[in-house]
Amino acid sequence: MTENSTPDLRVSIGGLKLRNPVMTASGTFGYGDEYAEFVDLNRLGAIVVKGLSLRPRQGNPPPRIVETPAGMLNAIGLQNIGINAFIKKKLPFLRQLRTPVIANFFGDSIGEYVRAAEKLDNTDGIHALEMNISCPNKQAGWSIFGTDPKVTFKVVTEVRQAVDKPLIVKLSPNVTDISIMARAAEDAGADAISAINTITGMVIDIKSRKPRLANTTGGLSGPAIRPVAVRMVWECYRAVSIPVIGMGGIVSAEDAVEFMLAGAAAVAVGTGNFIRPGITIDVIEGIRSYMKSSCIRSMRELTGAAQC
Amino acid sequence: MTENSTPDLRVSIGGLKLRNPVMTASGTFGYGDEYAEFVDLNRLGAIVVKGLSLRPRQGNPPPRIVETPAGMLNAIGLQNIGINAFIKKKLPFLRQLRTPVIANFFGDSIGEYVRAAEKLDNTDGIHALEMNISCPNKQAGWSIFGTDPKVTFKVVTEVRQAVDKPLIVKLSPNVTDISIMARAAEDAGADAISAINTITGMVIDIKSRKPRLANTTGGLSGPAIRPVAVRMVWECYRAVSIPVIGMGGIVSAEDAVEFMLAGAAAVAVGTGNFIRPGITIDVIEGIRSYMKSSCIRSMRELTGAAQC
Amino acid sequence: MSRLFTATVTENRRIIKDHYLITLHPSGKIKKPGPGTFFMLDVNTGFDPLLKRPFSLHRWLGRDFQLLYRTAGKGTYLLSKKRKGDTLEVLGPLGNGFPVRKKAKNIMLVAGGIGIAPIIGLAEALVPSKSVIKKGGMHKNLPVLFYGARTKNEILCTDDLRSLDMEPIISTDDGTLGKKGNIVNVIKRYLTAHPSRVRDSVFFACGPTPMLKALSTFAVRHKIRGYAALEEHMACGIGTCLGCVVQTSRGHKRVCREGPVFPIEEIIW
Amino acid sequence: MSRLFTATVTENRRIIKDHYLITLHPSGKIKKPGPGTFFMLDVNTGFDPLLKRPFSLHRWLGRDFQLLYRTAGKGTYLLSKKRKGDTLEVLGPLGNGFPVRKKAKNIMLVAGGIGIAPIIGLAEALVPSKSVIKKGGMHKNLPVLFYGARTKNEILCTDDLRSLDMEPIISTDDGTLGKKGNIVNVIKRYLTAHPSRVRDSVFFACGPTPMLKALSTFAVRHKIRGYAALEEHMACGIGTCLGCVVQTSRGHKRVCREGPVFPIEEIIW
Ligand SMILES: Cc1cc2nc3c(=O)[nH]c(=O)nc-3n(C[C@H](O)[C@H](O)[C@H](O)COP(=O)(O)OP(=O)(O)OC[C@H]3O[C@@H](n4cnc5c(N)ncnc54)[C@H](O)[C@@H]3O)c2cc1C
Ligand SMILES: Cc1cc2nc3c(=O)[nH]c(=O)nc-3n(C[C@H](O)[C@H](O)[C@H](O)COP(=O)(O)OP(=O)(O)OC[C@H]3O[C@@H](n4cnc5c(N)ncnc54)[C@H](O)[C@@H]3O)c2cc1C
Ligand SMILES: Cc1cc2nc3c(=O)[nH]c(=O)nc-3n(C[C@H](O)[C@H](O)[C@H](O)COP(=O)(O)O)c2cc1C
Ligand SMILES: Cc1cc2nc3c(=O)[nH]c(=O)nc-3n(C[C@H](O)[C@H](O)[C@H](O)COP(=O)(O)O)c2cc1C
Ligand code: FES
Ligand code: FES
Repeated sequence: MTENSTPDLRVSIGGLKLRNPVMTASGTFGYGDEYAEFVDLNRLGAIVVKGLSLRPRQGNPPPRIVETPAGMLNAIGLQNIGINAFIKKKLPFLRQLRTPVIANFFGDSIGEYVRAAEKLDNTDGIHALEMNISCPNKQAGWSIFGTDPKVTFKVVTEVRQAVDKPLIVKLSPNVTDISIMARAAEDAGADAISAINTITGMVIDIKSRKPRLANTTGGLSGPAIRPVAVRMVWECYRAVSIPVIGMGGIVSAEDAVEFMLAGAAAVAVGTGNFIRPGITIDVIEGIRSYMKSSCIRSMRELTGAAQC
Repeated sequence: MTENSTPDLRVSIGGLKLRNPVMTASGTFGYGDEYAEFVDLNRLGAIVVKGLSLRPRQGNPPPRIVETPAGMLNAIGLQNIGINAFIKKKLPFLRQLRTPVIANFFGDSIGEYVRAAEKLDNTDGIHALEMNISCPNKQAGWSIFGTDPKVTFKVVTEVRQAVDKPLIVKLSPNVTDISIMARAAEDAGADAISAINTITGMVIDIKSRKPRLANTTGGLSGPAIRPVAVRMVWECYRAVSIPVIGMGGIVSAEDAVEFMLAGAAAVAVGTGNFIRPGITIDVIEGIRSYMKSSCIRSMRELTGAAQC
Repeated sequence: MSRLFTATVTENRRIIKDHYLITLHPSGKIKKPGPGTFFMLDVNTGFDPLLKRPFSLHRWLGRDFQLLYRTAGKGTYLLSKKRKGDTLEVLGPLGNGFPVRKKAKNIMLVAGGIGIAPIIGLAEALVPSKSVIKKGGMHKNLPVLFYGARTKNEILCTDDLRSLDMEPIISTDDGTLGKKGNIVNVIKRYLTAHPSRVRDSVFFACGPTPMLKALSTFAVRHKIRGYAALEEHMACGIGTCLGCVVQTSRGHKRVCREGPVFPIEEIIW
Repeated sequence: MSRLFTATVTENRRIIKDHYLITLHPSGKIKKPGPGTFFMLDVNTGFDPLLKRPFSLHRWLGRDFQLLYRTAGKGTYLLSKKRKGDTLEVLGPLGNGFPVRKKAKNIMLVAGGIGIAPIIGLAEALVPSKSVIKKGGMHKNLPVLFYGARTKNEILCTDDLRSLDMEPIISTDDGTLGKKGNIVNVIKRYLTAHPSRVRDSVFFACGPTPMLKALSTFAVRHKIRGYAALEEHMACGIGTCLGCVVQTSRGHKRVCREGPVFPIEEIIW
């Protein structure tokens, strides 16, 4: 190919066709509307909305965020307006876009996961579901849906049986071996894997001698975690044959390409949106230039192309 | 107490008495001699030397380090001169100091761990042993001594039976639940826990499309990992009754105090030594001032004092 | 008129120890910021610090604008090192500022410490220009400013206040200027002495949390309306991260979006 | 004379695009640095970038010293923003430099790109001062400098070379100055033309890895002694992290401690 021909950025994630591989990470882009002023939403690969639950949730008390070196901890506590309000108040705006909408969701029990998924599956204008399994599992006390592969397999199987839309399972990095979790999700019928969610961390204020977050611990995101995220995406890529959506500290096109070389079929930008609202578009354009100058025609040639 | 009385910084780790709670993290301070020019070694709480093995090891090919946002990855590959050369060439220098020397060590098999530990246990001038269990376990293929609590229990038990000196077990952070690992080490007879070792990460060069490290992956250290390390120290502190030595991204006295509030009885400075060779002394003096101005008389009042 | 723009530093002056006044020149026309709204500034080169830093509008100069800030940590330290000609990425104006109604009677402005920053801009918006005053009459409606600081040397913006013809009622923690002690106690005494002022009055306040809390308790008890500018750690500044919420009687509200200025009686301290 | 000291920037001048010359004034007396040794500079405020950055001694001015650097990424960008009066934490001099023996015959200096930085300091140490030359005789022993660059505009330090009375043999990748192409090929041709030079000669080289590798292959084949200054990513700079090793015929050697200058025949490329 000549340097001038246009690379093809399209990707397909479990049958869902995306214009380009750049999504927004759940919880960092609201419901899209607040960013309309800064980003041409129609140019995004997909919009992943803030995690939704059956009922609205107040989330954790403040303080909810604290900055750390090259990162931040958040303990929002999954505050959200609930699926019904989302469908009524937020989805109409998103439906006007030509960009696919991916609904991130969670539950406190397997039953809640299934009911939330069914509701989203039956709603027009939602193109795929992303299941956040990094949530405390009420039924099993303090453990988490996303840290025991047997529990992961079970909850994903049940959701899979209940829904028709593409199902993405978003993995927690707080595990010994993420490839086992990725395989559990694949075996249970997931169409794709998202990796990674935040890494659990904690900051203590030495003056007040209290944790900086009202919730004591929070999730670490941002450039600080990027090397860990790239490693985990690489491990998932080698473990499963479904597509992996890579995220964790992406703040430039170079970072996005790094994830793709590690095995990501698509990427999501999270904390980067806070650093600069227009960042997603720069990432898309930067990937295009990289492909052009490296004579890479399609995303398929890029994904997993690292020589490790 | 009045603001003027001098706080008591002494701590005891498994019977080993330290002048103050600030150690050097293994692998970041060589065998102490290179730092003598920058640090009054007699003022340190303890010197933990670079990880030792029975036989000398060449380590990994270069490149071995790469910088990441607020952190660095290393894949030194445990290069070391071997226990015999250490005893002959490096220990005589260290013996002249009044600061206790802690020998960090590792092996490729349980047998090697035991033999290395015995040798160090029988050597004068070594005051405690720190067992690095974040090493690939040759006997069990790709798994690691430090990620399966049963394996951890077994290797620590065997080493414990072989040695008399205080035995510190250094935990890997690459696990789902570090408190289980800490308990396994305690149950096996460890006198103290060190937490944390580096978090596995990876960086890919998008130009060459190769990993930046010859070894593909490496260990992430530095301020980037501090919130994760503080959280894990806190988890260990609540799980065991032996002392926890906290480390991971300490670059100031404030950071050290944060670890202590989370539960660390002592701390180690690692990557911080690279940023500024004299940093350990500043950390010691800063802890002293903090205790003074907060009217804290002894380390016991500080360890675990966070109100979570 | 995008709310994400580049601005050039035209001045960054140390006023007193740890306090700076920065003047920024946006590269294009920006949305006119109201008193109490804020901007987020990108102060770093690497990713430590990571996030933009929020600062209230101090004064709007028609196209340029000024911020008044106190160095608190890494971010403000880096900002204080910016020199004339340096450029910054800026997001703003953001949030809902003070509800400025020029006709309101008995306006009481309350500033604590660096909280004076937005109060000056608010005063300028509220105070009729000198020419109007000269033509007579409106002088009576001049707002009263209560201003508390730690010590005399930290009383800022006295020239600005003078040019507004405002005589602030001052208190300092150490008594080196004005009354000694807490500004809220000064307000209480003032209103006891001027009971007529209580009716139809409204507070506009910015300052440290304990001050705002004390003021709010007092105002609620005496049924005085009031608005307070709150601070909370922020990541996005535009309402998406849900990081900056405060507890209010109407649930969690985002300081960056529903605030930073809230009706004083809604805030749950 | 601690090797960890604070230095004040007395000048930081852009020479050509992306290339700067910085002059540093240490707060106290420092150890005299030899040609080929290096310093590590703390360029940041936060922890990104995290590590100090290594730069070879360019010129030693008796108490102050100069570094010549090319902006490559974040760290050198931040360094290029330092202005007169700014202070930096510095570690150094570090490592083993070029083995300077004034009596050595047939010294061939080889510089590629920014590799000229330490070569200038080395040349100054090797070249007898003009007064000595005037008194006669030693002129013949003047080292020969081979200097390769990408293009004419990137040929640096021509004034310094002139004041040393050195006429470098230059090549540029694009042929805009000197011979076109690779400097190692120029050296090969030169030595074919001056066979007498081969005996008793020694190379001192600094430049990109491919250049050093080609030079080393050539030198080993013709049994010419030589020394090359290597680069590797560094964390500590003082030999403790084992991060900067290179493979040599005597095992892994640390660039910061056994190097950065190594006998050319020991390096395994
Ligand atoms: C809407 C709003 C308007 C503001 N207006 C002004 C102003 O006009 N002038 C001014 O000097 N300051 C103002 N602040 C506070 C200012 O944003 C912080 O002082 C600054 O972000 C501290 O950054 P730093 O990196 O220097 O300190 P850090 O090292 O981040 O922290 C130093 C201290 O400041 C606190 N802090 C950090 N970020 C914030 C924050 N977002 N809000 C409150 N406290 C914080 C930290 O908890 C810590 O105690 C405002 C804050 C908000 C939310
Ligand atoms: C002993 C020694 C002496 C040196 N002397 C000079 C000198 O006199 N003048 C000069 O301009 N440069 C010199 N360098 C190279 C200089 O250290 C790097 O260019 C600089 O550290 C890059 O930092 P950065 O943050 O700007 O780039 P980064 O963003 O860190 O990286 C940009 C590019 O530079 C490479 N790089 C980063 N660090 C190093 C390193 N330690 N060594 C080699 N490449 C690196 C990266 O791989 C990347 O390709 C020397 C390096 C060493 C090891
Ligand atoms: C403020 C905040 C809120 C988040 N909320 C959610 C959420 O609701 N659901 C979810 O699956 N992930 C959530 N995440 C995780 C991100 O989607 C992403 O996986 C993570 O932050 C790593 O990417 P980053 O480093 O680019 O931010 C949240 C992250 C942040 C910072
Ligand atoms: C270059 C380097 C070498 C290390 N070598 C060892 C080692 O030999 N044995 C060990 O137990 N830990 C080793 N570590 C881990 C550190 O001791 C420490 O646990 C980790 O770096 C976290 O602390 P820090 O963030 O302060 O560096 C090494 C770390 C670095 C950066
Ligand atoms: S700062 Fe993100 S919602 Fe307010
Ligand atoms: S840089 Fe640490 S050993 Fe050389």
